[in-house]
Amino acid sequence: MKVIVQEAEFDPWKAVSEYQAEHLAEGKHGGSVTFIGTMRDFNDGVDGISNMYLDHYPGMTEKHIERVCQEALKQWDVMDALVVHRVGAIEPNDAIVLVAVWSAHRAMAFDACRFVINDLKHRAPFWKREATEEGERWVEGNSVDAVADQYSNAKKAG
Amino acid sequence: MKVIVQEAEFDPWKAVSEYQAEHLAEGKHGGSVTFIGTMRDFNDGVDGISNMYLDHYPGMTEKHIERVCQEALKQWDVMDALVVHRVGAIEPNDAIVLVAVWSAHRAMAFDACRFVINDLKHRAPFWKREATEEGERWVEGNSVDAVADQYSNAKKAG
Amino acid sequence: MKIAVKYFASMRDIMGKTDESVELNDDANITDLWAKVSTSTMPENTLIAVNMEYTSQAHKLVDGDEVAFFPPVTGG
Amino acid sequence: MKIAVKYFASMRDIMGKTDESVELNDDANITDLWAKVSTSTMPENTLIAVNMEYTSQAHKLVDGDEVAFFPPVTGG
Repeated sequence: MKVIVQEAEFDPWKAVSEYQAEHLAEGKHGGSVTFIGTMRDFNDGVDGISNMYLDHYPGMTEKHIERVCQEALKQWDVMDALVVHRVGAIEPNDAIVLVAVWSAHRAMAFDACRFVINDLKHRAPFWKREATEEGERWVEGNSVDAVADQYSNAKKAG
Repeated sequence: MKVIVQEAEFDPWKAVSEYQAEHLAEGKHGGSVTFIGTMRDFNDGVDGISNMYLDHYPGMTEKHIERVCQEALKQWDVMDALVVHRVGAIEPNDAIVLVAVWSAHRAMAFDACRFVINDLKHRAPFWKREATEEGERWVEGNSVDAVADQYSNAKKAG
Repeated sequence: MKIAVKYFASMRDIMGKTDESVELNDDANITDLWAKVSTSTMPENTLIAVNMEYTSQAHKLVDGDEVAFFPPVTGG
Repeated sequence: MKIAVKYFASMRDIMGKTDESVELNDDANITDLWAKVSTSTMPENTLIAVNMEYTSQAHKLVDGDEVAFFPPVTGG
């Protein structure tokens, strides 16, 4: 299990591919589920977001995400997990977050990956500041995604 | 949207990365969810599976998966989807299937990806033949995953 | 009418062939087709496709249809 | 006792600082700490961590604790 919080840009597919080659035993995991969050150039109806600054609480952020991953490994039949999260200045189309989990069975991989990213969105100490055409603003909670989560609960694909 | 059924080995992360660079508009999707199914060297309690042959119904397989992807694009707020599925001779640790979906919001990406891979497992005309130490055998349905799905329904992470 | 029949996976072992061409009376359905190609009952869980779409045994055939019989799928 | 206090995101703008060191009586809790650092009521939805773990206003502090105040998180 590995949690990386970094300022540097990263290629999420390269990261997950390299981690698997280094850390996963061959032929033992049946499925891996990966979530990649990418910076959009719009948010909450505001277009033309030129860039974003992601603040965090150094130390607590890593500790919190590590605990969540450990919980996921315990709660589901998950073999390994990798989380990479950017902080600092982020440009549109940059990958912000990668959550990858490996399991013998796909349903558990989906559940565990979703559990980690949901917790990360709602509990890990990160804060977004966006630069719009009208100036800078702190983003006020993941409201749009909360609505999407609710929608999802009513419409689960099984 | 693209559906590829092929005999050749493939690198799933390279495939999804290249597809995104070619087909997805920059800064418009907020999340992508990827499922990668990998060949294990055990199945249904049988160890030492040395290789596998994946039979399919040429024509119907592609047609069926394309229809399922189109359904996913319609049912959720999904922008694009990529499916790559191997057929023919497959070795342990090979990627068998890749399902990648892109959406503005993560909950929809999770639901749509899960919908596609579940249908693909239960409805797309593929058949596995495994070579074990006792000889060849046709695999009899995705029973272990059916159990895992059930488990997952009772324990949804939201 | 003429029907193209295909078998996949364990259904190939059961039938001893991969495909055949069958001559049927007009108005025949899948049940009639099966009676023509086999003296055994259709294995439980057999899946049926006509022109690459899933269907049931009651499906009425037309000249030139492609019919496939196969066991439960195991992809992914 | 001595408490290290940190502020993040919009809480920095509200407090006008990023961190400070506060001297408190023994047995003080988070509510007492807030009363010491601000004359306003704590903004609704403020999250509190002691030694990098989430906690509530009733949490009793001990010498050397690190306390952080911040708004709802927006990662991912």
